[in-house]
Amino acid sequence: MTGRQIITDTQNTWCPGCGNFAIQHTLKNILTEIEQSGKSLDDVVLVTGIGCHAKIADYLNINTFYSIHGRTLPVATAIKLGNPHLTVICCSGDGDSYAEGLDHLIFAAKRNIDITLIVHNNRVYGLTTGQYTPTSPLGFKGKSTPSGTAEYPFNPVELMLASGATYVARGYTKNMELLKNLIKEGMAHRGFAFIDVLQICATFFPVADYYTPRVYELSDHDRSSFEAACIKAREWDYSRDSLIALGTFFQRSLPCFDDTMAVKGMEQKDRRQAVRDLLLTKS
Amino acid sequence: MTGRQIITDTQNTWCPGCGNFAIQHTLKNILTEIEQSGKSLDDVVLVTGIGCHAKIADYLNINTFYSIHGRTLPVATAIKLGNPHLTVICCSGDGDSYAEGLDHLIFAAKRNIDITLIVHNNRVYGLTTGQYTPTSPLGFKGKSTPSGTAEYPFNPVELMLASGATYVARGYTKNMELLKNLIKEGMAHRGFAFIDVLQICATFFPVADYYTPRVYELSDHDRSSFEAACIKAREWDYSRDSLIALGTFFQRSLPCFDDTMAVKGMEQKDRRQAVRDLLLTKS
Amino acid sequence: MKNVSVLIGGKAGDGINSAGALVAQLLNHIGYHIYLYFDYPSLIRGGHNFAIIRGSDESIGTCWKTLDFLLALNSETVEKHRDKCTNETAIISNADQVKSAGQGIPVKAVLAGVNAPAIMGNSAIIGGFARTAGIEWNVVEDVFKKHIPKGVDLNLKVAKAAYDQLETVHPVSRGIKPPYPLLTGNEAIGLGMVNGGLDAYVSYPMTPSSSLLHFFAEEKEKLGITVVHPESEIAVILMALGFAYTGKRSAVGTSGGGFCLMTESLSLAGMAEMPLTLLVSQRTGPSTGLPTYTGQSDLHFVLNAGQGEYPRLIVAPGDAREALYWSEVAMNMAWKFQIPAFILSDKTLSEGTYSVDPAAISEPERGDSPRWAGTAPYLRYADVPGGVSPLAFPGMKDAVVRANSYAHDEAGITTEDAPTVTRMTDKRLRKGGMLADEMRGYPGVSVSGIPGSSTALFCWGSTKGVCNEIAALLGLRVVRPVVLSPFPVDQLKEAITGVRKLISVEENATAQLAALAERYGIVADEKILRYDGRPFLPDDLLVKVKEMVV
Amino acid sequence: MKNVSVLIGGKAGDGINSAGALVAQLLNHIGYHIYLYFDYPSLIRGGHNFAIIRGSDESIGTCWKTLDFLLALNSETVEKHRDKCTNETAIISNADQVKSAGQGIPVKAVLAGVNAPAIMGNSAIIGGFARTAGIEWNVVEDVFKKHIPKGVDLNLKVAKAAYDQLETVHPVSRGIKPPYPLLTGNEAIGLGMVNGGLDAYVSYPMTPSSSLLHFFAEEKEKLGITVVHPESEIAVILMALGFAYTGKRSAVGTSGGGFCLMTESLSLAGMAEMPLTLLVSQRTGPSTGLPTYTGQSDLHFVLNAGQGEYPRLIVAPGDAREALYWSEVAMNMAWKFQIPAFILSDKTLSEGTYSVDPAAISEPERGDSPRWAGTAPYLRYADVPGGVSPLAFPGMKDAVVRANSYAHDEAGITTEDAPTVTRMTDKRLRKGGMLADEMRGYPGVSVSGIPGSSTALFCWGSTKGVCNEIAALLGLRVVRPVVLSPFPVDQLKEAITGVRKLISVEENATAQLAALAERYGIVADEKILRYDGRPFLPDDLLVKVKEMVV
Ligand SMILES: Cc1ncc(C[n+]2csc(CCOP(=O)(O)OP(=O)(O)O)c2C)c(N)n1
Ligand SMILES: Cc1ncc(C[n+]2csc(CCOP(=O)(O)OP(=O)(O)O)c2C)c(N)n1
Ligand code: SF4
Ligand code: SF4
Ligand SMILES: [Mg+2]
Ligand SMILES: [Mg+2]
Repeated sequence: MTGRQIITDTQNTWCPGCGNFAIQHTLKNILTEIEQSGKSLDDVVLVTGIGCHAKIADYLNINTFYSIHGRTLPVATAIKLGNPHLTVICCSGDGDSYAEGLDHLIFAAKRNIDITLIVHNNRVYGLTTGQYTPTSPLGFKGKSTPSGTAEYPFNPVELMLASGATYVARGYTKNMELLKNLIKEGMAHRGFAFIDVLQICATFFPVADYYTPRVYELSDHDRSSFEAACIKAREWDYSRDSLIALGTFFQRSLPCFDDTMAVKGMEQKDRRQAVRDLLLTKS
Repeated sequence: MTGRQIITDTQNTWCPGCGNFAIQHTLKNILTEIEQSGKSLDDVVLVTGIGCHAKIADYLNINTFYSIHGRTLPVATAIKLGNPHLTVICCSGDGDSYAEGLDHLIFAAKRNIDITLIVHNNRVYGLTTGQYTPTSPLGFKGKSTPSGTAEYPFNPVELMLASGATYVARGYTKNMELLKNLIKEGMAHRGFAFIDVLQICATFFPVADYYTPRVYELSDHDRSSFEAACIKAREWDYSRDSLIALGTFFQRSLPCFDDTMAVKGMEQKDRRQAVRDLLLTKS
Repeated sequence: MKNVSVLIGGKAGDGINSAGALVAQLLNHIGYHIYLYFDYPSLIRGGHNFAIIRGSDESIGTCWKTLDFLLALNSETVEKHRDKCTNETAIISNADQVKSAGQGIPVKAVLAGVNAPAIMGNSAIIGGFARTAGIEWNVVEDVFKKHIPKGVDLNLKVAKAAYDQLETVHPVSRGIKPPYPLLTGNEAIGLGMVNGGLDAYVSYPMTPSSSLLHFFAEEKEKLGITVVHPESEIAVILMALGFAYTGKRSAVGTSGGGFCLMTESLSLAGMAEMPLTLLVSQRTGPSTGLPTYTGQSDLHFVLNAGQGEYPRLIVAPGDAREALYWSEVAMNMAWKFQIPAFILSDKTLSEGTYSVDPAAISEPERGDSPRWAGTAPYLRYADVPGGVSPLAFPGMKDAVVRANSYAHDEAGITTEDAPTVTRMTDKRLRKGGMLADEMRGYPGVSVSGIPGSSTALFCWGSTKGVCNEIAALLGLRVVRPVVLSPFPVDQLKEAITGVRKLISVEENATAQLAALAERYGIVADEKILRYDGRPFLPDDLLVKVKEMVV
Repeated sequence: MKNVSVLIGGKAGDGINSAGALVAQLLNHIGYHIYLYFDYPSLIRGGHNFAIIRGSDESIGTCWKTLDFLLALNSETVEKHRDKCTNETAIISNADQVKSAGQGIPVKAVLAGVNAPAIMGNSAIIGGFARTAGIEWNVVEDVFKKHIPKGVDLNLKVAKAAYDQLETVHPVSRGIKPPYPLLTGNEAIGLGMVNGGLDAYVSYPMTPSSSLLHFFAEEKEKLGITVVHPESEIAVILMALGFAYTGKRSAVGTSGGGFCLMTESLSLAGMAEMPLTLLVSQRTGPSTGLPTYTGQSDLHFVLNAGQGEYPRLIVAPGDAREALYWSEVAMNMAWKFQIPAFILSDKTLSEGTYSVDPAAISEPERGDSPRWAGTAPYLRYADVPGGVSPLAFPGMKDAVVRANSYAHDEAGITTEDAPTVTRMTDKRLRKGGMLADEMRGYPGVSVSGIPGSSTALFCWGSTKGVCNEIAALLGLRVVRPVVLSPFPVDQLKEAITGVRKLISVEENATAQLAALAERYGIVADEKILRYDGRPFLPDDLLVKVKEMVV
């Protein structure tokens, strides 16, 4: 399909002011550019979890797998293994990828599967009306912790670096130009691209006034240096007050899981013959 | 019970030469010392997963919760919350804590729950007869990967540092003195103590000849320095050839989950009264 | 039957749920029994939310379709619910948003007049409603003072301004009963658990169970319970088992998808004989389905979940009062038999609000296992006659307490010995027999309506309310098993004595209760099924049942 | 019936399983039908392992208790299996370990004589067995050359040395059939999947399913399949769904505990209508239970797993030949109806070895869904009459392919609209009806033994072999549903026509098949249940059945 309408007619139900609009808009622009460059969007697949973020599956007019809470990554991994020609993007939530499905995140990084993960990190469970997530600041008062959490958040950027991710970046929904660059870079990167996006939740964690004066874009940063990446990653720990770096923390090139794992398929009649041959060895 | 026989009469079914014997022996010695110091073993609980390592639950004559594959840590966390007087130790496998149950590991670290985790890291699924685990070296030939894995291992020590663990150490079953010190330190540490133990699997990954010349004990190491810990942690990545540091990489003091989370219980009649009072507010 | 029905509707984020709760309290305070149904799509702002509040002079648990009052915060509300209005329906609307529908309240102006913020707009509508219905001002005052947590005075001013602007066009007569506590199903389940000795509640948010997590998180200090919201449902159930191991009564709450993740540890609870209470609140499936709508399609899943064979209790209360009672029973049975005990709810019950007559709350007998006498060695799985081994907990002097997921001997040590395996399996299953015996002493099958009728509606759970009303109208019997496992065959057979036509009424597509009863030779003659996520309404169900009874 | 039974036993780590396989091949090569049962505890070295190899002139699927040959690698073997020996039993033992039992082979000396390493000790025992049984040396040569991957010549030298030392004390007559392929149940299931078009197998190790993972990992290049062993069973099933979404036929394999973790995504497969083939191989539960022993206690769990309602196929083959056939059928039905299709196995079938007559392998018809015609817009969930929407896959020109776990419309866009929800639920359930129709064309209920007998054994799965033998001995009918969902009521009713006594024989504690049949008014008169992890043996079952038929 060329010249397709990239946004569906489905009624959008995000809250006014929600940062998800910025992510959708960014993806729309990127998809438009892909089409304009002569490539087909038929080869693009979007995989989502469940949550506010995941509604983007209904809103983008491309192939989508609207999966279940926490399970974006294994689905996406197999889609890439099943058809390596596809460009696979995941839109996941922080509840999704940092809580319920955290193990899949670390394994996706470890395996260096060639997909791009965009975490809509609003630091809250949006769709279930505002409970703390693993990146909520210490003391966050949500519906399941009305007197404040007792848990430090973890730092997903640091965790991804420790897990072997080959592209690690952070964006912000109020810096759409950078966001677009990061997602494009992530998609261009051969291997697992991780982008933590500080996404404003207008209803349950509207912290734009906190972020905006603190964020800055990484510059003079050597993205090939793991040590430099770690230092920058640790500057802000998702809880204490500090400046917040945006941009690409780290990138390197390693073999991809899809290259090493996928076995070439066979015609069905050849498979049947292979079974017959194998049976012969068993007598 | 004082002067108890610490090893049960249950028939031991570990392979000859298995590193689990060293861990069991170490725990036995530590338990004996606890008793000798006048404390009761009635307050010690051991939680295990499923696997060769977990058989230790049958062999030690203390309170045990022989749980299921991958789920050692949430059980242990709640035991500590349920009765903060208990000393809770987990014996877990690398399949357990690094694959099936990886998310629980990171959350236990993040929460700083006051338990001690000993990972019997033989870098293989022992009981299911030798498949690769997340810490098997790249290219490991196991039953599910006869032509070698396509995945880099992750580095559990690094991952724990990134997750906020407050005590991070590595031991080796062929250095029992150090092992004993680490476990004792871990138990004395208020908070989550993580000890990755390089445990020899005599049958499926008998790498003592590899480890022994490479291991060395950390000395002149400032365990309060996160940076120093990271550098030492990264020296060996569980795949490439290098020296292997043993000892305590990192330790710091933070509030514990059990201190902040547990709500004081109530007499049942007071609870009933509380319910009646609450009902009154609802009309 | 005297009835009054009020619908309040607007956008998600407009606070329809709390406004509905205030309307319910107004009707409560003028002497009505209450039922409130809250309908909302899965989104945070926008979309259409509505609550139907019904008052009646009898105890109720369902809405009625036609409305006496329509409270419209926006014009969509008027459009969407026109079909429920009659000539009698009084419409009270926000005149800023809704043009020319009934009595309009210029909400903005009202707020400006008393210098109140926009979020107090609903108070204007409620004040207007009170006046329209002829509810005395002091009732409004009482209700606001008791049930508005912050800024009562200003809210009262707003309400009064609207109150003074409107006319009493649809007066509602006063009932005679005193105000009763109004509880959602989940609150009732929670309080029942607490009465049953709950020490710790562990849950991961999932509609329609989440409101219990929120309720407990809010009230934990008052009730003396530890509340944990961990990383996943897998962690949830294992934590609950960890608590139980230390002797703490624990419970979990979830819905279908989260329950899936708990099944492996449910089986662990079965094997290790750990007491565990579970709220499973159903919504429309399969999979993510309709997260905020109701369903009764997980009965067979809950009956059979987890590998292997072990006894379990399943109760499906029909309203808040029953929820309070049966949740306490569930907690007690979990501990009396060291088994998993389920409270099987659904969105309708969990999030619906009901009047609970405090005098009608019955207190079941406390259930617990015997305690170990203290003579070592402690045998955690002592093969005693009834199958229920005495309990000890870690920390007790000389007890070596072993929980084990493997087949094990009496001490809890792993075994592969064939005769021991058989013996220990028999022991566990024996508890199932004991449980079935025990449950004979409880009202496991409810019979209501006209007990002598030869036509019976056969239902379970939250359809209690709607079935009872239909039965009253048509002179039918209602037979409703509350205990679903162990299945109360004898009680059920007795309950259907003389029934010639058994009509199964269920909110699923395959008649799951009917299928369960078939195993015991009880066959439903007709089936009325609804599976679009919406609860049966008396009006619709009436038509369908009528077709079958003539 | 001509029979020969051989038991070989020793410690875990002694290679009992491969030694047993060689013995089986020897009997195979002298013209017998084979069944091999392998018994081992859950440990890696030590303990006691044994294999019973039975040859027969008829097709078999069970052991016989009394032994013709006992091959003892250690003295424990002689002690543990003395009860199976008669005066006729020839004992061949490792004389270094076993004192004065039957014909001893001085294994160490034999090995030393030809300079062979210790791991070749089993070849000495096998050589000794061949001589004792009078199997010609060239048969041993053929079998070793074909089935020993490394060091055949030296192994043959070892075997020959032992062969030459012993006497033919218990000659075994030659059968007439040519050697057939010997397959474990899991291998047969795997090959059936491949015949059904398998592109990708995803699995996490769990006994007794793991051997299929290992088999596929070993043969993946030959068979052209991608094999993934990921972080957990949760990842396993979601990966399988990811593959299916791209049009690749995928399958997963697990056992009860791992299957629990798959239930949430099973429900996703139901809602999103993703084709999926699952091997669930049962072991003794609940929970970790007896990991290396058998059971049939997960039938109801698999029948009802996952929240919500959606059709599923469940087949329970009775031996390797059936496994080959039905696994292909399962794969085809998964794709024909876009549903989950289960192969329900157990340890006995999965890890038992069977002769499969290549001429008896039937090839079911290929099953697949129609493909999208290519005219946009593509409606992934087009509400077509049979309910099976045409498939397209991402990458196809102009297709926007949407899989969705929410209730959705025909395009796959989320919906909360009540009529659409009803319509789409009906569509999904309609596929269940179509599937049931389709399955009427398959031999869903097997009748064997004496079809005219009025007493029937009622069983399922791997007890096929043992029930058939008992039936032959006692002149009974055997009625065995192979398809368990959709339940083949009509076929079953026909199969039990004329039965006056129906005896359920199951390896669980609650008679799960009998309970399932009860729903359809078919009630077993008697039940014989075993649940200690060991399969029924004909000798024991005979006694129990006899008690009931006299
Ligand atoms: C197994 C399971 N547990 C819980 C839920 C309920 N649930 C739906 S969305 C969600 C959280 C979403 O949070 P996040 O991923 O951060 O997405 P957001 O809404 O913030 O974009 C939860 C817990 C579910 N659908 N499935
Ligand atoms: C849910 C589940 N999946 C799989 C298994 C099978 N299983 C038992 S032990 C084990 C691996 C154990 O590996 P590890 O934790 O490293 O322990 P080890 O045997 O090496 O000590 C597995 C996969 C299981 N018991 N439960
Ligand atoms: S709740 Fe937050 S994340 Fe969800 S739509 Fe509203 S603003 Fe966006
Ligand atoms: S298999 Fe390995 S880990 Fe397991 S008992 Fe043997 S040596 Fe130890
Ligand atoms: Mg979020
Ligand atoms: Mg291991």
